[in-house]
Amino acid sequence: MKIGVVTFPGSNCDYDCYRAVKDALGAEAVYLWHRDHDLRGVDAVFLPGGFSYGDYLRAGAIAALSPIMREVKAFAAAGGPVAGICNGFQILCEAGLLPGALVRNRSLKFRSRPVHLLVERADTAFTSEYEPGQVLTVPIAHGEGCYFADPDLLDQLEANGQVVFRYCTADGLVAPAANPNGSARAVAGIINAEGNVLGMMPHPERAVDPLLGRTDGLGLFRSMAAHLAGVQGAAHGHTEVGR
Amino acid sequence: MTDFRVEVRVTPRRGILDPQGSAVQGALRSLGFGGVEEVHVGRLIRFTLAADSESDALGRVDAMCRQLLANPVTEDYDVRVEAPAAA
Amino acid sequence: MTDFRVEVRVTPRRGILDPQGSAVQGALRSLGFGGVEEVHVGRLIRFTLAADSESDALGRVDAMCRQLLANPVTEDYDVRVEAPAAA
Amino acid sequence: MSVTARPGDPAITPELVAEHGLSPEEYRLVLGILGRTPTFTELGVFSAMWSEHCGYKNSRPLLKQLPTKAPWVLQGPGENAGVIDVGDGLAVAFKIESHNHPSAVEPYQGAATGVGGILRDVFTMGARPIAMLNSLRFGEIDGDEGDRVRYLFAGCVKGIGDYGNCVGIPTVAGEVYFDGAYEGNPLVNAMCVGLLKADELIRGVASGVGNAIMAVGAKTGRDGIHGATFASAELSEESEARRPQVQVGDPFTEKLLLEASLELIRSGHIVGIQDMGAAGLVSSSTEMAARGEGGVDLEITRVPLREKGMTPYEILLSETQERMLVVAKVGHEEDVRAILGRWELDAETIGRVTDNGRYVVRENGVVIVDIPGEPLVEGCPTYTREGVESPEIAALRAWDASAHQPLWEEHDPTWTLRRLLDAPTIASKRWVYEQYDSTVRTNTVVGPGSDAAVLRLRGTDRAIAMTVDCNGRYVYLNPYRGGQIAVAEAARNLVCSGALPRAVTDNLNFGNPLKPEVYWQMSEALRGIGEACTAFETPVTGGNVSLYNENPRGAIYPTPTIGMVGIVDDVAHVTTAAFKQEGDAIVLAGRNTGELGGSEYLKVVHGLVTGDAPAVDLATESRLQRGVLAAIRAGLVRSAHDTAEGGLAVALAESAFAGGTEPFGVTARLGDDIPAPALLFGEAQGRVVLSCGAETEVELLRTLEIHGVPAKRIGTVGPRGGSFRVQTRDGTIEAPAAELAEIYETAIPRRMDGTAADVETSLESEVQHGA
Ligand SMILES: Nc1ncnc2c1ncn2[C@@H]1O[C@H](COP(=O)(O)OP(=O)(O)O)[C@@H](O)[C@H]1O
Ligand SMILES: [Mg+2]
Repeated sequence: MKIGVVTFPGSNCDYDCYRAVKDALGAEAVYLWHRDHDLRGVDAVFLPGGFSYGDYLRAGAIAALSPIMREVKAFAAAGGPVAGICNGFQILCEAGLLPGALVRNRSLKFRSRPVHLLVERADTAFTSEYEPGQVLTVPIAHGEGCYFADPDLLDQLEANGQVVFRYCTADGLVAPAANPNGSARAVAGIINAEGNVLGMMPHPERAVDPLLGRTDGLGLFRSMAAHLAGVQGAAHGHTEVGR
Repeated sequence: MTDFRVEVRVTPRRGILDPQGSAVQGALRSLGFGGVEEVHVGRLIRFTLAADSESDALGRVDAMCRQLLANPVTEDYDVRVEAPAAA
Repeated sequence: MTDFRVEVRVTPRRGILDPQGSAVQGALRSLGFGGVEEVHVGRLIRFTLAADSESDALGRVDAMCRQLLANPVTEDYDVRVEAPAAA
Repeated sequence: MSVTARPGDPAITPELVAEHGLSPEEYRLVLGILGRTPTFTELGVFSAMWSEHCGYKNSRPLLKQLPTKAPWVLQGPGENAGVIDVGDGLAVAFKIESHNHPSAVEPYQGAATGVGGILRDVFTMGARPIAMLNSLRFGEIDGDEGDRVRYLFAGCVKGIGDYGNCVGIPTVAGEVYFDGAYEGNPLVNAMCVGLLKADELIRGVASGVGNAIMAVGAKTGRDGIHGATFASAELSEESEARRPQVQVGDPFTEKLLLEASLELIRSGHIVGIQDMGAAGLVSSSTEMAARGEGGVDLEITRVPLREKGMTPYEILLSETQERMLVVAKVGHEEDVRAILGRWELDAETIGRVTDNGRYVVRENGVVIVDIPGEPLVEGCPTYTREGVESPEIAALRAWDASAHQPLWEEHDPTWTLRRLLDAPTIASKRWVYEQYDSTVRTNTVVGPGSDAAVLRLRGTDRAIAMTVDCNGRYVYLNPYRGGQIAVAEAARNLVCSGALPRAVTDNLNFGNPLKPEVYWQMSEALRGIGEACTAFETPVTGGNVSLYNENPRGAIYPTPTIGMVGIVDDVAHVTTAAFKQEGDAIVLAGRNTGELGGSEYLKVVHGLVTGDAPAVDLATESRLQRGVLAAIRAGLVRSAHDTAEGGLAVALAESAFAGGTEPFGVTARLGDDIPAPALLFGEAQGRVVLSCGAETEVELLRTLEIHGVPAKRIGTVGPRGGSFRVQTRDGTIEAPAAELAEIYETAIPRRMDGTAADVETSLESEVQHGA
């Protein structure tokens, strides 16, 4: 299993993602360079957090146009798992791989703190290791994390079960006071209709080590590993049958 | 080829919450400026563009807006192109 | 009292570093848009203002710019005030 | 070489010399060094290099009082940053730097570029920055100048945050004080800590004849021209008029520079690298030349420019940010360009290293500057002045705490505690540090909100702890004691986190040194700092001097900020200030006194800045620190928090509040025969509030006793959401902990959120920074 982490100019959580994959998951991790034209045979792609191109103009807008994103789009279209965290989520929205947009926090301030997340979907490639309704504690650190979509789109996302994480209180209550950035319907993370592209503002890769006080992010990495193992196992089994 | 002066005005789409606009309105009020309503804060992008004609320039700037300068999910834009005073 | 439509355009002061402008210029170039120079990114503030006259409106908006809407250290601004079509 | 004056350059007149901040005697030295009249460009070069900022004219002799050596110090003062060995082949580079004057003029950009500068100082040592800290001082939020204070405060915090967040370095600790003494002259000190392999240390030298000197990063514009001399003169109406000098930061380019620099340093293609900081190209190129004992020969027209028509004078003195000077080995220039190109950066060869020891600048081949390098860098005259204590301040020390009359309301000390928890200097700084990404790079074991920040050293069992501290009011009332206290408090904060203090970087913020009272404050404070650093075995590895911090109303409090780094031997020893468990015993290590001088209590409740600073005894303090650290290492301690502003009552409250969403209750009884105000709110030094499991109480007390530390159990941690109750002989504090925590948490947001200053800040940063 090989997982790629894209480095755009200005990415700064690429290292954290890389370490999480390597240390916490024990899987092979490789960096992918924004100018590259191939994904080096990876089984899944992370678009990490940071300030790609300084977040100038709009967060993620310029990175969405870089050469590697053409490959990421093709990979996603073929069903490959892609996870965008923080700036990565912004890039996915700007690139049209996920619906909606991330705009400036309602408070107009950058916000860095641990938040609680309600797991709305525990049956995706990214969340199978969680329980539905589980409450996670994961840090956020962003200035433009307010999720926006028009009401029709939001209804559609909810109807399709595309809302994966919502901001909530410690007891799992979705309440305005627990929403750190004013996101519509407290959306913290969504998935595409096909179920292989995830975007989320909080940073699971910062919650994988007990020494740093939190491990709730581990489930996301383990879910992906389980998913990939399943896919590969299935593929492997298939060839065996064919033999 | 002429160097046109281009101005792109990007504003929050009508009906979208504009927390910055409300914050500015509140701040203006607290500074004693009354009678201010419907405040919206947007982005202004200015540049010069070498183009054959005004319509050539307009067409290209519109493409720029669609591809990069504005996000259709949240923003509206309008474009002004001006030929140099004495070309 | 009339409701004037006000538009304030704030841009980085001439000569001052405008990293956002350079980033946009670079991105436009990489999208294949040539002939783009001197890109600057600023902000646009629109609102309505109840005022007695255009000059009253202009005077108050200028004060707003100095106190809140623009930073005189790093930015220039200009103001447009428009009376409603049929007042 | 013959030097040609450029056509159009102004003639050198005594007035012009004076405008460049050179005294007639200094100018005579210049004439002696050159053997002729300088050109205009040369005058600019001398002026920058002999400014206070670069030349340390008034502080160098005083700095000799500071200890700088220890076996673990790999690099002491004189380089871009100090470096200490932290074991396992790892080293830590760290330094603090002020950006006070730029921040006074334009808080957002001033603070942001301060962060950028100190980051470059650290990564040009070959160290990867792993943490940022900041120390801030503003006027009174609630005062007459409140609007301006809020604007400065909001802007500085946002500038620091936006810059560090974008580069991706966690901001993990800091301090903020509000006091009228800083009105009009805020202090913005930023500290950076970086990690490197001990054998990869690189220095800012230009050596090897023929090696290429390359300008890297942003193109040069007219930013901050003469910033170095600007930073060395008092703020006045006139400097308001010089506003266009503001530098704008570009953290995105900084991030690229950081990555490219570290790659370059490891590549072996370069021999030296240096930030173009204050006084830009001049100081970076001359300092590199002086360290390498060679010379440099620059062609000014090769410097990439952002603006048209810049003169050599402007190019040499420009302070455009995010630029560096790299010395590439002969024949390796293309390799250097390739690495930089990968990070979207340009590099231009602008000169060569020579062996004639001269600083030469040409314009299209014509020599316009030719100065012997050594006297230019080292020859700045230094001054030892006569210091005299201000009699008014001396008189304040005579104030007698035992004659102090509490207000009528103080019969209920709960009232007093509420006032103190609501004081912005004491209140929670969450509003500040939640604007800082404190967890990026995933090393932050303890972030903001405890006594010191702790970062793990990946691949080892150890960690490093860091803090910045200085109570300027103490230094004002008694500079010698105040200097000692700043060091003692920093060390105590590290110890409370489980670390052994190791080394110091200091930022000396003072007024105009030509005033005898200010000079006296400097020399006394440095004497105190030097003695304390010796006592705690924390040598000074570098720092920064910021003088002329005055406004028309007078000098700031003398504020020698101490940045300190320590080592946690085993991450299992990491300890925080927060109480952990209901039923734990609360133990006070150290002794209560009747002191009240210089306290936040006197200022907030009585509007008084008076009395002597609290007494410190370095031997007692060392014993306390050794005892507490021993107890922590023995696993006897669940929380540790030093008492500081607001005294014991505030320390207990902070430990109760720090543990998460719902604060712990507290039941404590203080039997000392000391009046309630001093006992609860006095700021006696050398005290630490500890908590431990009931079963380890006896052993904890014994361990402290063995180390000669007076200690006693004073109370018990109550249930979450319980009552906060501290009883003394003449009055009891009693209130729901949640109610007190609410006051503490909302004090700053209530004064800031939605104010015009806050909104203005959010608007400005939008244009310049994306978001
Ligand atoms: N400007 C700041 N930046 C980051 N953290 C800060 C800042 N100011 C205060 N803090 C954090 O808030 C906490 C309380 O600060 P302070 O009251 O100065 O603590 P102490 O008295 O223990 O030094 C500390 O953890 C400190 O690091
Ligand atoms: Mg402190």
